[in-house]
Amino acid sequence: MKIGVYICECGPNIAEKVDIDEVIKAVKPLDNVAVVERFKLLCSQDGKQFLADQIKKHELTHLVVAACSPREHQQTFMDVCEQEGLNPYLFQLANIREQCAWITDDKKEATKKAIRLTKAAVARVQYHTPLEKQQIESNPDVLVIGGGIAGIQASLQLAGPERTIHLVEKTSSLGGLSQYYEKTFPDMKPCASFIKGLIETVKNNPHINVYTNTEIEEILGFFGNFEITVKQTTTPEATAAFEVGAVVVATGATPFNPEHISKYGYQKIENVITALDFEQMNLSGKITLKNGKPPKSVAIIHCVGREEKGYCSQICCMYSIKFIRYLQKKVPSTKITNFYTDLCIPGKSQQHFYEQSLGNHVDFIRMSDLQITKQSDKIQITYSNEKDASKKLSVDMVILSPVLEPTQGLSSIIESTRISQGEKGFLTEEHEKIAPVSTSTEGVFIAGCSHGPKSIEETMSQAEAVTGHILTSLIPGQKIEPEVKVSHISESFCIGCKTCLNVCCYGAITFDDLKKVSVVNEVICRGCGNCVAACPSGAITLKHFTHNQVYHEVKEAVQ
Amino acid sequence: MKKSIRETIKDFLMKAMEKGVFDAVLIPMKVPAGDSYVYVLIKDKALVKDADPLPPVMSVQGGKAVSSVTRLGKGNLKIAAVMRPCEVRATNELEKNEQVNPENITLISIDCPGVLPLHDFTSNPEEGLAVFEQAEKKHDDTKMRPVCQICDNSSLIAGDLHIGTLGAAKDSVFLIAHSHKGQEVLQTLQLSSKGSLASWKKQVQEKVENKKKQRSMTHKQLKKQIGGLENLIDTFSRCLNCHNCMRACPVCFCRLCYFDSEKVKNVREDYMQQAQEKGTLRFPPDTTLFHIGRMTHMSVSCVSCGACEDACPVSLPVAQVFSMIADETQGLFEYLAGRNREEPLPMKTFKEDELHEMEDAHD
Amino acid sequence: MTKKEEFTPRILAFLCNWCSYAGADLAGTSRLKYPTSILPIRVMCSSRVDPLFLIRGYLEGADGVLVAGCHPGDCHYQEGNYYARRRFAMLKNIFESLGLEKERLRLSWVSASEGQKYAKVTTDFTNVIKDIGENPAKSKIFL
Amino acid sequence: MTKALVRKTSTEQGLLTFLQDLLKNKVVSGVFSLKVINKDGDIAYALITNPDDLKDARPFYPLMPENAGLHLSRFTLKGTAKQPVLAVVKPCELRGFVELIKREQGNLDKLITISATCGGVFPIKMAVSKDHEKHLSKYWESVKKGEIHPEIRSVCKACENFEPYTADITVDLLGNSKSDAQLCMYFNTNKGKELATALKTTLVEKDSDKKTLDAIRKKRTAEKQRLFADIQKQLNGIDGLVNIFGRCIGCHGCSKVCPICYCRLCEFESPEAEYNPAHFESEFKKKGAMKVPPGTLYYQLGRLSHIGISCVACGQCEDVCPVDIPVAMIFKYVGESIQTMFEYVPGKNRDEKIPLITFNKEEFAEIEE
Repeated sequence: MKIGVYICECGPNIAEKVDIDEVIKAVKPLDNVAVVERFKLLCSQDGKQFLADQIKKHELTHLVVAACSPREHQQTFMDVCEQEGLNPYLFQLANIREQCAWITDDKKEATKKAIRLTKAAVARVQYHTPLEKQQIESNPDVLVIGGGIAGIQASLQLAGPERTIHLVEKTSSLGGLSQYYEKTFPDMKPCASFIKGLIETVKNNPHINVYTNTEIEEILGFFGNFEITVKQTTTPEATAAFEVGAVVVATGATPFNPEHISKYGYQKIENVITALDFEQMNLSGKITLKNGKPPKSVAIIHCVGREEKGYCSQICCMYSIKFIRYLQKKVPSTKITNFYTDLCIPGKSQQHFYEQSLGNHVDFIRMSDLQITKQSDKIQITYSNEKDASKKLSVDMVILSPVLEPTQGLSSIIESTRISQGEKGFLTEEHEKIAPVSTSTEGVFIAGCSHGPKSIEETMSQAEAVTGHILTSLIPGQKIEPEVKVSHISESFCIGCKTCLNVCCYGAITFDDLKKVSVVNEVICRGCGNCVAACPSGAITLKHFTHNQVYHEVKEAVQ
Repeated sequence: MKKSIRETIKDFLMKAMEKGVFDAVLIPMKVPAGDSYVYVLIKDKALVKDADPLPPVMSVQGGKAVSSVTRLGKGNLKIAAVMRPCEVRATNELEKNEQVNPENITLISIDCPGVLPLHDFTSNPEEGLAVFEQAEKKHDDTKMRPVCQICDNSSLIAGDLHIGTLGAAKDSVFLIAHSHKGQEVLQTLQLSSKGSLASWKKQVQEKVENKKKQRSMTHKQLKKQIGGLENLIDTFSRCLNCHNCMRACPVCFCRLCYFDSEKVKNVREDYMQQAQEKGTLRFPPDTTLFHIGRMTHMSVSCVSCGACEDACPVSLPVAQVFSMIADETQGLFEYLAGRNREEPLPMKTFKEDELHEMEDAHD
Repeated sequence: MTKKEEFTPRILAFLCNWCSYAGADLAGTSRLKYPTSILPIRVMCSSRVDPLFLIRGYLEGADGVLVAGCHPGDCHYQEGNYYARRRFAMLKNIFESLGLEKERLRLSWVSASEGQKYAKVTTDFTNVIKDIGENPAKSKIFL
Repeated sequence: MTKALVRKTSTEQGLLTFLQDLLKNKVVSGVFSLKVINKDGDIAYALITNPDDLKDARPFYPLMPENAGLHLSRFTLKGTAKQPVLAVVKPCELRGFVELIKREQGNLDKLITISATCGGVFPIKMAVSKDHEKHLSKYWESVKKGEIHPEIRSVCKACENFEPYTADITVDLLGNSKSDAQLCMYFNTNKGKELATALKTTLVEKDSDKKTLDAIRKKRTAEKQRLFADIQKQLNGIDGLVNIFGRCIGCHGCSKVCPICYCRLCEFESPEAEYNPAHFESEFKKKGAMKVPPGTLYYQLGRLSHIGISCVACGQCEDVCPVDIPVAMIFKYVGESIQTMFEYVPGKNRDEKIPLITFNKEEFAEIEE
């Protein structure tokens, strides 16, 4: 074994804070250390060249660099190793900058610590073993679940001569909710007609297979190689099976049904309708009461179901304001009163849109304890505002603007993909900030309202984010390289207690019922090491973080 | 008075460390609680004072100790291992099985007065010490472990250096080199053996002879007592299957004992069938299998050190039984476990012209 | 007191790669000062920290052991830190029951943006350790 | 009210007859119980299929040669169960088995369990010289009175879980003054009741004597607190540990007999746990010397961290320790403290997850500093 140890001066950064010669003196005598040298800037072109030459010159079997954080230049130095035919995993980086040189003004102390850290790295590297990147064939095709705006957008962007998209829609038609919207807010651009156009392009796209009246039966496998079974709900039932490399869950959301909340009088009182009813009426061209007359006065009730569901859908206010525009256009003289609990008008152009919609026929009332009752041929609204209680207002028409709730019946998808559902029933992203459209299962993404109530604008950008992910990670004809530093279970030591299965949150471990031992699927494993610490038999090793590697680093550090 | 013999031995060791003959010594030492002795590897000369080359018990067999220090490599330190003859022999057997790297180890044995049963000592250390001191003085081993009482190799030299106490003048010992390594040690310390060993040899011979008698007598009785399947099963039926004997045994070096492995575990209905054949099945069924099986695995290497019996929670006469079997199996191949490092393990070699008495007469 | 000054503890810090190690780096890049007694050991997730590492570290003579990971709910690997927390709680309890100074063990959640917190945690942990004094296991032969 | 079988006969005789009837009528094919196994009268576990052999069975004999949980695990682990078997075991053995089942090391298919309120057992080392036999009559007296016999093992004296938790049938033994004139068995589960139905035995409605049992529990608790106080005194920091475990010879016998140590190869016997020469040399830098074989204390602490959470305090480890380290009491003491922290009683409830394979997002906020 011939270990080369190289200490980076990092310009003045390390050189001025650490007595590098002392470090060299301490490391030289260690067993198996063939050479110890300092260099002004190892991450520079010269630096990399220098390392490369050293590896050749001394026929090094292992490399240790004492420099900056592994988060800075680990990859840089691993690449150097690879070029020189030294397995990059026979390398260890000691962080003597961020966590040593920069944390104290006491040069002596910094030097002592630098020595400890470098020795620890040398001790650790001796237990490193070469690891080989494995490559697996991958299928570039994609399954998109949900034919709403998110699903359609993703499908259109992904589909191509080398990538077939399987677009699965539960209902009989594509388009989802937005196909009923005449216009979008805040720009009041045509929506329904636009969606129609999209649906046509989807249908005409030879690389998109559309399955309507179809549900997901099962999703097996892992990123790059999923096996899908779908079931047609039409009679006679038929199932189809195909393979894809990634899955996009765009199952959308549905408006909350106010029927069961008596105070709104929905389905009991004439001319009390929901936002969706109103969109459809508006789309049909005429806004009228049951009796065919245009409404003289309309009340729009915001925040319907917000209390019951416990969240604000952040779009109800906006589409309610859009309704004002519909009304102003189609029944200009009508009096419009908006009842809200909190007004939610986020974003760069929404405020402007709101202000434009105000006018002498438009009122906004912040209300509480609202009650809707029938009053001869009119509808009476009883409410309290900031000042006084039980005020009354009678109108011809009431539009209820309900919150959005997650689509039901996702269990088969959730179970077979092992993605998780938040307490409100929306799908959970892998990480709110750093991975908002990925899920805990690699290769399974979420877009649109399945992830939470969203405007069309946000839905579109999520769909695009997902496409970006897939286009860059699932390239036709290219193999995928799964994580190398994964867990491995020794068949001879495993006693089959399934402890590891219980703690693994990626479903990366399966049980071999014949041999009664656990087995890691190295393609699914993310290499966190949870199972390793959980296994009492010490039957599991996490590659590159084995017991001995960590232990000897520890031992040398506290020496 | 024997106390000072201990001092003599320790002075020798410390001197050797000063001269750099050894960097470290592997030697027994009393534990802080004072209720037992364990092996300690000492680098700091001063600590040798607290060691005891001839402790009253053998809690860990020295062969195991040497193995755990050198199994993974010779290391950079020259180590002197001070042990009893049976421990040196175990070390040699382990070397033959690649469990010991002898390169940097000097094996030093001492005339052995025997040791007390471990359990007796730990349950009452003060008394134990007194008893042992007396026993040493009077050369009376009736209080020692049964297997020590029938040990005919208590002065056998199988290491590099031997310390003879029998027949030595007050406070002095015989230093007997038994290998090139041993001679070098004596030379560098200018202790090249001139004096005659006659008095030592004489006493050793006497001791060995009457031990041999005792040994064969005891074995005869034992054979009566446990001979035959019935008796054998009865003797071992009290066994708790804790396998402490195997774990304490220096020459049972397997990482996972065959009898702890999956191989001995059957499917449920097999156990039922076995039970139904006999009406009753003692559970687990393989206690006797374990002991007989272990004999086939290690009896040719058994050094009759008695560690197994010390470790047995139900005081089965394991060591005595195994010493009896060992004499038989080793006799077959004119082999004595650990006597000689060069001697190949009987099971790793063969002679074309041997054991014909075992085969049917060919005609 | 002077005795206390002389003694520079050796404190192992098991840091998860995604949050706490990044947090520690941030402390450095923001040039925050904290004791050099901290010896970082990088692991991918706090859930990789086998209680045996802590036990061994302690028996090898570490004066203190810090385990730091992502905040609950923020684990890069979903739930790893919840398991880490349970294992840590158990080990700490074992230490307490055995009359070993449980103050030598510490668990802390440090995010990638909490350089400040990291510096603070390490500083006052070091002071705690200085008060307890050296790890007696260092000098024990019969371990 | 529970279903109970009451018969005018000594508990032991009544139970044996019951077992015999079950075997004779092929309700079960085998009975797993303690039994006299040789002419010296040694006691061990046996799988009995011949009704006549039951005369030598000693169902609740106050010795625990091995933890039956281990045996039941080995018996049920492989293959499918065809013939029903009934096992007569002690409460802690049953709890050990349940912990093993949670670790996929056994199952309850066609396995019916009988247990009894337990008066504790003698140290196995006593049985070597048969010393325990002269205490037997006194022992059964104290069991009837629900007292703690002075000669039983300390862990038994300190045991508050003497009432079986998951047994199909519970024999009323401890604190049952009428036990040698009357057999009383409680049928806790359908599995148990089916046996009675098969034998056409009529069951009565009866409740176990909670008051007596609580009184006994109080005594045990008091004794436990005393013993815990003792052990706590000894366990004062590293010096205490060195004093207690210094004489450990590293035979790992404690793990071999432990019903929870179910690993094929113990982590502490694996290659990863071996010490290389460099290790010794670095130890010298610190101490100038070190114990050989090394890592005995590391092993004990490590084993605590592995099985402390599930320790059923059956006392086997202490029984077999060649150097009489109070392992069982230490593991009970530390184990209970962890178990309380997770509100977990090992072996009490089959459906309860082992705390270390699950978590609760809201817990232990205080532990993070």
